[in-house]
Amino acid sequence: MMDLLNILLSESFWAASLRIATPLIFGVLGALICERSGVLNLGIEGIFVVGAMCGWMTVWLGSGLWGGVLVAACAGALFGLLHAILTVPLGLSQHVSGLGITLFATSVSYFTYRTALPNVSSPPRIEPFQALDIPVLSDLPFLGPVLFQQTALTWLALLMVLLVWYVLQRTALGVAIKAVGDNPDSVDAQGLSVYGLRIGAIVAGSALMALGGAFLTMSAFDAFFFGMVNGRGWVCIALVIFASWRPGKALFGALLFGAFDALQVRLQTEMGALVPGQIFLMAPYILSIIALVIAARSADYPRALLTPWFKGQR
Amino acid sequence: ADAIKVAAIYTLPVEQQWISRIHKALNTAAERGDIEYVFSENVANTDYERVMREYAEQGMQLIVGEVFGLERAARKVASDYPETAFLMGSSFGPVGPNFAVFDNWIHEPSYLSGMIAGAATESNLIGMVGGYAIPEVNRLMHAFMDGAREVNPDVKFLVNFIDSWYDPPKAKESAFAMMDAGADVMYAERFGVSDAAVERGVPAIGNVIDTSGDYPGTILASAIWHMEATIDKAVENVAAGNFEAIDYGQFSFMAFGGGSLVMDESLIAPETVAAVKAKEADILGGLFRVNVNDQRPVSDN
Amino acid sequence: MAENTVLKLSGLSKRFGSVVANDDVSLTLVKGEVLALLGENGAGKTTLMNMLFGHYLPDAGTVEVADANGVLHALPLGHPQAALAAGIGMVHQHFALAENINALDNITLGSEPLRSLKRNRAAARAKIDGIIERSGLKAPLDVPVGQLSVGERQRVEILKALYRDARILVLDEPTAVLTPQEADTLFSNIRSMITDGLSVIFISHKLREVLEFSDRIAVLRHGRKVGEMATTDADEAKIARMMVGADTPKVARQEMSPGAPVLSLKNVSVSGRSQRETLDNVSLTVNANEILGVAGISGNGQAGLAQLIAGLVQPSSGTIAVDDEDIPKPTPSRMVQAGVGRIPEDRHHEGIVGAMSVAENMVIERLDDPDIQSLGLLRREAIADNAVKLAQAYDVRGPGVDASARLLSGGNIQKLILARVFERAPRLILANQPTRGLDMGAAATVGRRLLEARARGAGIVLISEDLDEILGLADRIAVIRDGHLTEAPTNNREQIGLMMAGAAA
Amino acid sequence: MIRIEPREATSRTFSVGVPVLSALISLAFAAIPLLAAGANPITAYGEMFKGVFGSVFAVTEMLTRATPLIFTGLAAALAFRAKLWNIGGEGQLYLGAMAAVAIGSGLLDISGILLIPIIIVLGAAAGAAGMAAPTYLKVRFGADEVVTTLLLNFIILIFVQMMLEGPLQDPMGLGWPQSAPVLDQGMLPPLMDRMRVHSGLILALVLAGLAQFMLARSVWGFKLRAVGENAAAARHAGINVNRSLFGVALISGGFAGLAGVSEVAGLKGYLTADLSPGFGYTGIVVAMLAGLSPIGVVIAALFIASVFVGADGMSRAMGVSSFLADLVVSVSLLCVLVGGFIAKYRIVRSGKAGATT
Ligand SMILES: Nc1ncnc2c1ncn2[C@@H]1O[C@H](COP(=O)(O)OP(=O)(O)OP(=O)(O)O)[C@@H](O)[C@H]1O
Ligand SMILES: Nc1ncnc2c1ncn2[C@@H]1O[C@H](COP(=O)(O)OP(=O)(O)OP(=O)(O)O)[C@@H](O)[C@H]1O
Ligand SMILES: [Mg+2]
Ligand SMILES: [Mg+2]
Repeated sequence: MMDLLNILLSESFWAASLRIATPLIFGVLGALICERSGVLNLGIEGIFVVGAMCGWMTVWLGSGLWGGVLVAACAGALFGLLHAILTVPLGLSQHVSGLGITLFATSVSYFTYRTALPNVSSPPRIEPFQALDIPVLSDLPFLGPVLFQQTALTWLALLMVLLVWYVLQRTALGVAIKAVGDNPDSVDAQGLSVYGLRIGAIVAGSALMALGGAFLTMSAFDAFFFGMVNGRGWVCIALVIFASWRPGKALFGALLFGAFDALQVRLQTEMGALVPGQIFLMAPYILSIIALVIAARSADYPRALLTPWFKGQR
Repeated sequence: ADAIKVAAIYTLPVEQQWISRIHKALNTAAERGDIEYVFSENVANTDYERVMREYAEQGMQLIVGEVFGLERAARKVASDYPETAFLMGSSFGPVGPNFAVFDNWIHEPSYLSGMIAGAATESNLIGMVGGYAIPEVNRLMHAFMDGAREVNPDVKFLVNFIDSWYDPPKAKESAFAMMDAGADVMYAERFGVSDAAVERGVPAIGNVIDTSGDYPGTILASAIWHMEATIDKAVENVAAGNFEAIDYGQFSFMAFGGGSLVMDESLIAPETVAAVKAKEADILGGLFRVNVNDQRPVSDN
Repeated sequence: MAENTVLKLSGLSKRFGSVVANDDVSLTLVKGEVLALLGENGAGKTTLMNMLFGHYLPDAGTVEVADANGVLHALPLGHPQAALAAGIGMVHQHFALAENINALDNITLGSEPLRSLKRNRAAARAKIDGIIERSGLKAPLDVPVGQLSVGERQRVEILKALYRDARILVLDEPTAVLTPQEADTLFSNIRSMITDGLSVIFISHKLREVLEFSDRIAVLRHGRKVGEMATTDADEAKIARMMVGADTPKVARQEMSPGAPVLSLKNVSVSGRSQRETLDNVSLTVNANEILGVAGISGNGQAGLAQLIAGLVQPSSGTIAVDDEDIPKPTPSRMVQAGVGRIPEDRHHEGIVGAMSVAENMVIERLDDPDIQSLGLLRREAIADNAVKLAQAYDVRGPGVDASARLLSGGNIQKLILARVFERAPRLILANQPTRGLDMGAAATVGRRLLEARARGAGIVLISEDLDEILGLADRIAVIRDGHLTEAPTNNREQIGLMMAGAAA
Repeated sequence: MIRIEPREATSRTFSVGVPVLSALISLAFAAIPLLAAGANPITAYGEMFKGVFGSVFAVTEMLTRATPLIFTGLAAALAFRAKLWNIGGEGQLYLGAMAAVAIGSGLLDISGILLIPIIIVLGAAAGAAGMAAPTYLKVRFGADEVVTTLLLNFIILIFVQMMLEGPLQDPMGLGWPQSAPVLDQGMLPPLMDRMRVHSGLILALVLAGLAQFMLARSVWGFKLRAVGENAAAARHAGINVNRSLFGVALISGGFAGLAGVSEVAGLKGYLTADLSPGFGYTGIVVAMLAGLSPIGVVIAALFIASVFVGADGMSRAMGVSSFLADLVVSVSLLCVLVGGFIAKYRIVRSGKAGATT
């Protein structure tokens, strides 16, 4: 018990939680924007891969780190656009399109990577983002050391939470996105474009998802590996429901999951001899389900989620 | 003689450390002109048998791969194609006439690298992050731990498996957690661990591949696997028409050049280097046998 | 006259597949007038307005709108944005509101540039407050619209249009879900706005309000305009004849003496999630050969009462008995077993499974019946025969009994439900807003069927916000308010209205 | 201005022609990566065809790969019909597989006539239990089943690893995390000598036919459709919505469990943690492509399996990266999706009559 307390009170634990949470923050925000507009984006897992590959590859080809981030976002946006075209004006199954995008994005990334680097034995590395020392903030007690260990991308993720919250809560665009996800007719009747809003939301959301992937290869690690996304995208799909489609709760959910994961590693290390290590690996997922059962009792679905809308039809 | 047609089938991408060693040896043989080499990577377990048959049908003379988890099916395929030579990574034995096996038997250099780690730790706590607790991994970890205990009876280990071959960020987090808990030497079974070690300025021990170039000043030593000895031997036998279903495992032993220890002597105490070299000589001379233990290793406490 | 024309529709046509919804319709609207657009269900009224507003793109025809100087300009078609800019505001038959945002946001939606990083909510609120002041249309601005009553939503819809400075206001069945009082207020508000230069087109099936409030009447039948007249020249019979092309029979009601009780509620309370679903210590008896009308302003517990009788909720206290049999734990199937027939309020949402066939919807309440199934397998011939028989007997018209029920018009959906309910000769019938949105002909059919059931010996609970309907059909009237039920002492329209509003009887 | 309109009636040639055409178009797209990798597309397509239909072996391999997809496709299709979003086919597959090896590898040493049905029933039961739990959480606590089933996939996979390193580990497996093999008499009989295709395929086809029949003709199917299309109306009509949901949850999970049974007891013989290359997820795609019709699931599964097996073989024959196979599958999937749209709707250019400005 003492050990647990020590872990929970240690700065490095919270630093690790935030680090683990960062790609999830990007991903869950991205999924949140898509779903708020009424479209489920199961392409997320593949878009993570694309972001990871493109961001890394760009830097490896000689661009700066932010250039890589930009390319990753654009690549994510591109796959988002494909999903948007299929699901919004064409109104095709969001499930199939999404899973198809995941398969497509993943295989394109892998195929491109392998075709570009046919004979690597050890994946080439780049110089990743370094921890960012922000003067005043890093002097804060406890919080300082937690934040001080984070890279620019984690700061970007936190900034995005604020930005997405602000847009949804305080701007006309945000109101329109929320409205189109609840009742597209309300938006159409006010002269706004349902298609435009939804396509825009999916493209922007997918760009954010890709940043989650880029974090993995440009900050959490410095090379691209097959399979390294390892289900993180799917976790975001779960977290967005846990978060009831709210950015603040999304941050909380991602941090909670990150903390479960960071705790899992530490407990497995210490107690692995007593119980099978897998018990700990399962813990973040089980705890997430429990959290959902307790918290999201009245998950408040965007009412138009999964329902395509065609102009001039009812 | 004509180049031998060789196909390899891997269940993971060729960057995976274990596979990368086979891939490298085959590429080297291909560059020498001994073989024509093709491969399929990331072949799902379900598809493995079909791919084996496809290659056999294509007239491949030697098929290399790994059949952990498909032992039976692979042997069935081999018996259907008696003209084709199969050389497969396997935990089990060979079967006549054409199914030979190998494995990464580099527990010897692992033991030696353990001695270096045991001498290097001041906190007497060594962190080990693994992918899956399979015999191929467990055995090297145990050899490493035995080596460390030999030079430092007080040493303790933290062990963690991430249940993934390919999640460097996760491996990195595990390593951070161990260093938070006091580990001051890391055993880098997976990509990501050495990176964490570099960030914390903690030394690390490499495994299977030599990454000292990537992490100068961090990697004290690595136990390296060389598949060349195995592959060259098999290719030679196929070319000579006398490929046999034997266990090629021994070609991974140090004595055959299949395993070796590289160390960065600038980072290691001279007396440790001397002790390691003496032990190495004992191993090569047959005076010392490293114990083989395939059980899942667990943290001490 | 020409100078005063604010809107001119010329030759508008629209087809949906094989359905000709509008055929060469031309119409003008004069500044400051109230034009009533009439027609049976499916006559094409909504379609015409949707073309005007840009929801639908016409196959042929033009729309011209006058600018502030009275000069007519052609309106780009198919763009609600253009219609809004030209000063057209539309209140949709099916509300076009997002329920997860508040009224203020719904009203201002689309009026601010999406690119801007800040909103001026204070200015918007001030403008809306001004409109509310002038028009008298009050609605809570800061609560998610999902929590508003239909009446409030209706007002938000109108506020939306006025906020955009509409000079032409289209109201598609604005009173279908309003109480008579609410409707009266709405029309007097509209009257006052007309003096400010507004012109109005409104669609309604309620001839009383058409005659009372409109200046001119235009009638559509089967997509074509069949007539226009000044309201002063019109009367009910004339309009009806023009709409249907024939006279409609009046519903005749005979006096009957009530029989034994078929439904008794004793001190029943229902704890609902909202006021509209809550009942507080209600006692009531309905007898055979009797129609009990339940009047009240929407949201006062009608939903709770209906759910209780339908078996969808359980009473938190009190007892419910049908034909003197206590029903301790009501469920929908137990109520059906006990002989209760239910006509739900929301026929699309609760009445039918739109994606399933008409025939299937006709047997959905009797799946355990051995006529319908044997050994768990459906008897398809029996189901088909049943459907053909009922469709004929109840005049359910549409693409056929094998087609999806979704494809039926609202009136025909209601007939389908009536067929399903009456076919089982229920002891008790719950009819919740049974004629809402239906045209005169369809509404008359419903009334006639209810009276037939009463004559046959059924007891009927008729919940309606349409006081005319209740006064026309009910033997006894109870008023529901705040979850309480009070018997109305007289059939006096004014007094019941006062009770509904909460004044002492 | 461009508008999308439903087609009045779809002619037969059209409804067959369009999917075929879109499959062909997807091949044209696939030429891009082929050219990028320096391979001749025409030769490649020849190889691809050979890879699926070129020999009895090729065809049986395609059928072998389609078998689990039929099961997982049915699992998704039935649950989705009731709007129960079972994303957990992958996990339920492993539950079924675990049950099969737990019972079949020696616990019961009885004759095959008894053992095979027991394995099938208990494997299905295990999968069913894996779907019953999330359904309970949904009905009782309102916990969204998309989340719970998705997360359960991860949990179950880790649990499988734990079992394979623990109680289910083959004592003869030299420490490798794999289960003991299913007894010979417990294996689903193969359909052809020397080929992998096994009687699991027959089971899948029979169950698909049965599901189709029950959905259309039984009271159970009626209720299921009603609940899925409009739960409020179904409830109002007296259908016990929760019971229907549980019923279909059990059947859906059961089908997914059977996918695991069929892979273990039909094909592999024992369980490893990499048994399924995502059959559970692909099943969702199969189901949706099939328009949630059980017979359609069979066709869609055969289609996906053909493309994969063909493209995989082709990548080897052409010497391009084997990641090409997944790429070709995903491209054809998206093309067929769009093709299905074109068969149902038409895109109309309109507005000349009305547009004035
Ligand atoms: N989006 C659509 N798709 C197909 N058909 C439509 C569509 N909209 C309207 N229709 C058809 O147009 C006809 C006219 O419908 P409309 O809604 O305009 O009638 P209405 O006069 O408003 O009836 P009500 O009084 O019931 O509101 C209907 O019979 C319907 O068949
Ligand atoms: N989406 C649609 N697609 C095809 N046909 C439709 C569609 N919606 C309605 N219809 C057709 O429209 C006709 C009438 O529908 P509509 O909803 O306009 O009826 P309504 O009488 O206006 O109902 P309500 O009174 O409830 O508004 C039906 O016969 C049906 O064939
Ligand atoms: Mg209508
Ligand atoms: Mg209408």
